[in-house]
Amino acid sequence: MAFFKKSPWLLHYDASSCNGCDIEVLACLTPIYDVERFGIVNTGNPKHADILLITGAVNVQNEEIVRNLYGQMPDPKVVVAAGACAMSGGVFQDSYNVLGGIDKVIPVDVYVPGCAVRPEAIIDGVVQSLAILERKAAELKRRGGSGEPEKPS
Amino acid sequence: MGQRTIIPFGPQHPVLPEPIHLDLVMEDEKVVEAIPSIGFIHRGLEKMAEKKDFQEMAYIAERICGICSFIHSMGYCQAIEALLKLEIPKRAEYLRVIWSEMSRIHSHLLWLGLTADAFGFESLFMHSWRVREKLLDLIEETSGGRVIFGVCKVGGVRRDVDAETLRRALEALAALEAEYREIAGVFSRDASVKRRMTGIGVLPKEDARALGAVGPTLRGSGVAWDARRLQYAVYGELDWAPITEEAGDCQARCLVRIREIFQSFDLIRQAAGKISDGPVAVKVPGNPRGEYFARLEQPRGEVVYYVKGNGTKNLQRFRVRTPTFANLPPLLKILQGCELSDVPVIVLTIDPCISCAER
Amino acid sequence: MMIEEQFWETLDRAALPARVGTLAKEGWRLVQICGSCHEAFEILYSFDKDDRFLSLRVAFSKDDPVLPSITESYFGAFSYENEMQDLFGLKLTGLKLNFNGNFYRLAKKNPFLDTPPAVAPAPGGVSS
Amino acid sequence: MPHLVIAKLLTKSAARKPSTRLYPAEKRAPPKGARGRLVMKQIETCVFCGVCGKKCPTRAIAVKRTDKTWELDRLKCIVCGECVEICPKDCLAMEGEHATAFVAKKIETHVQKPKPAASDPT
Repeated sequence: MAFFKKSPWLLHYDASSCNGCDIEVLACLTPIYDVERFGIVNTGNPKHADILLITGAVNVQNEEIVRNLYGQMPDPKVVVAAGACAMSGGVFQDSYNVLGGIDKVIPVDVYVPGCAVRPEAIIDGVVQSLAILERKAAELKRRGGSGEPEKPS
Repeated sequence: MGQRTIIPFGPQHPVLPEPIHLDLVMEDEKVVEAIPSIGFIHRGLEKMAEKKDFQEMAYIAERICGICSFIHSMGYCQAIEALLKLEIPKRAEYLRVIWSEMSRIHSHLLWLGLTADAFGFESLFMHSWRVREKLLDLIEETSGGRVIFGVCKVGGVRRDVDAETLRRALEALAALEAEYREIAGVFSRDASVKRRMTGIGVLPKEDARALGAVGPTLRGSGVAWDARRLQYAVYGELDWAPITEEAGDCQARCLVRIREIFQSFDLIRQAAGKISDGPVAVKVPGNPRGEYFARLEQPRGEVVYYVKGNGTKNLQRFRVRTPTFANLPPLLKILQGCELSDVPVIVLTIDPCISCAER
Repeated sequence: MMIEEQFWETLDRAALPARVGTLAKEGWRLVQICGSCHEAFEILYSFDKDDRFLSLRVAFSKDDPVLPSITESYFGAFSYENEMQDLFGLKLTGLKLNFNGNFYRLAKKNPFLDTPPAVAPAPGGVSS
Repeated sequence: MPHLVIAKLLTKSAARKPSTRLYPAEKRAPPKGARGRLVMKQIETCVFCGVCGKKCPTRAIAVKRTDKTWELDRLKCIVCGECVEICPKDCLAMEGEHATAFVAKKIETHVQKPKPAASDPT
């Protein structure tokens, strides 16, 4: 496994998930899986975060918050959608109150399948997102970006 | 009288694994009133019963919540089985009890960890979750899933556990219990834990009853109500009694859960000793007709499933009253008069499960 | 398999607060409130005392979606009643903690009001 | 001493080797019967009855009889295993290994090759 140039910080948000994926995300932080050995830190502040890990199918009330969190994160940033609900709405896709998938609200870079996702799968997803993060960082550098959040047009 | 300020708490907050929003009306450091606003996880799954096949609904019922997943599907299936007057095999009933007790241990261990995290005892958090992972391995070995078991269906269970696996699981559980005993000792005896929980967030017995508290929140206030007393599945054949504590504070609610984990270990052993051979599922005859309230005991308290069928494959109405929904009014009562710095611990001691509450 | 014996009572909505008040005095615990709406509104109130499970059934027409609140006797009922207000468009009178239809913010107003297979919402709907 | 209750636990765990599973480096074999991912085991025997698609709670499976294709939308699959149980020809299987993360959305398509018509002597 390649070394990362940076220690990516991660922000987890539960957007109308059933908790199954959320406790697996938490399990990643605890001794058995321990993502901190990759330098990954779970932060509560979107302005500190590089990776946004979202679970759940997003409902109307959560939509704005997801947008807010995404908007507050500095560039480069990566979005990981974990679990069937976050990818497509899962079992709740037919429900009246569910938008069905994070990519209906913000652009998603990595999809992690499973219901509920296994911690191993989350680690896989985060590792994949790191490559994307580095590519985005290089792209940003080339364009001479400052890492400031993009202004909404 | 000091000046009043409103502090918004949540939905995205480091101490909250799930989004809930509370408006805390403060007078200096004291909380005068707490007003919840929920709906962040409302998925409207009760309505889905009108569109989905009643057998398929078991999967959706299981995903009401990922922590108490198994008992949700079990409760839904029991409600439908009562409408169909379906007698399910004894072995399936025993397996359901074993799995639901496993899920109770896993949920309580999860809670112990989160609470330790809320009062800043990081190493205790890590130890609780380390032990919990071993239980999850057992759950995966017996049911095939880590948190979403996916084994319960209308008419029984979807897979059998062979004698060898069951024997190994019991051995592993015994080892687990020894490890858990050490952690439980820290929670019940450590001075810093006591300081954060004793006398904090007191819910008197009368209030607990009047506000409709359920589960450890109710039993921590000295009321011996446990829905397992209704003797659903095979709880009538096992030897156990509801666990209560008198104090009604955070410590009492914590102790109830600590002792319930030991009780669950014992119940699994009893059930595994009494289990008999046989089939694990029966064929489902026809469609449900009539109405019924099924009541079960979740890790968080009593859960009520109301099903109403009209003889078609879709239910007319499916309603779940989850324990957290019933525990919200008591929570608001406990929060009144507490200090702002105690809010996270108090919120956690009712073991809020927001995705349950909002469905 | 144990099938629990459950008791039912049907009553008029005007008689509800008084009956619930008596139950509260007798020490019954409020278990749940369940609304449903098909041809008419049907609200079920369930109580529990000494392992006895009692449900009150209150039914009334869809044209008159008004219901007296029971928060006077059981304060804990506010969450159920606010939920019904949002999901069914009911109007609760005398509700002690009233979110005025903002308990849930939903994609669709009063989603439980229309019954399948009727897909189209009733013209006019229910005003907030 | 109530302050040192955790001391025993900490000394023990300091003496023990770390309980961390070094995931990408060391992979744990999933237990027998674990539900990790749904795979099409043998498309050759599939009769395209479509029962799997009908039973799927999330409609993740699409079966096209005319094109002889079987499609799985992994974005929707909730790995319940209902389709594996129902399949009359035992074409589907549930593997213990979890499905890995992916970057681009795609639908997994399996096409049955047309059978050689003349070569069958029976």
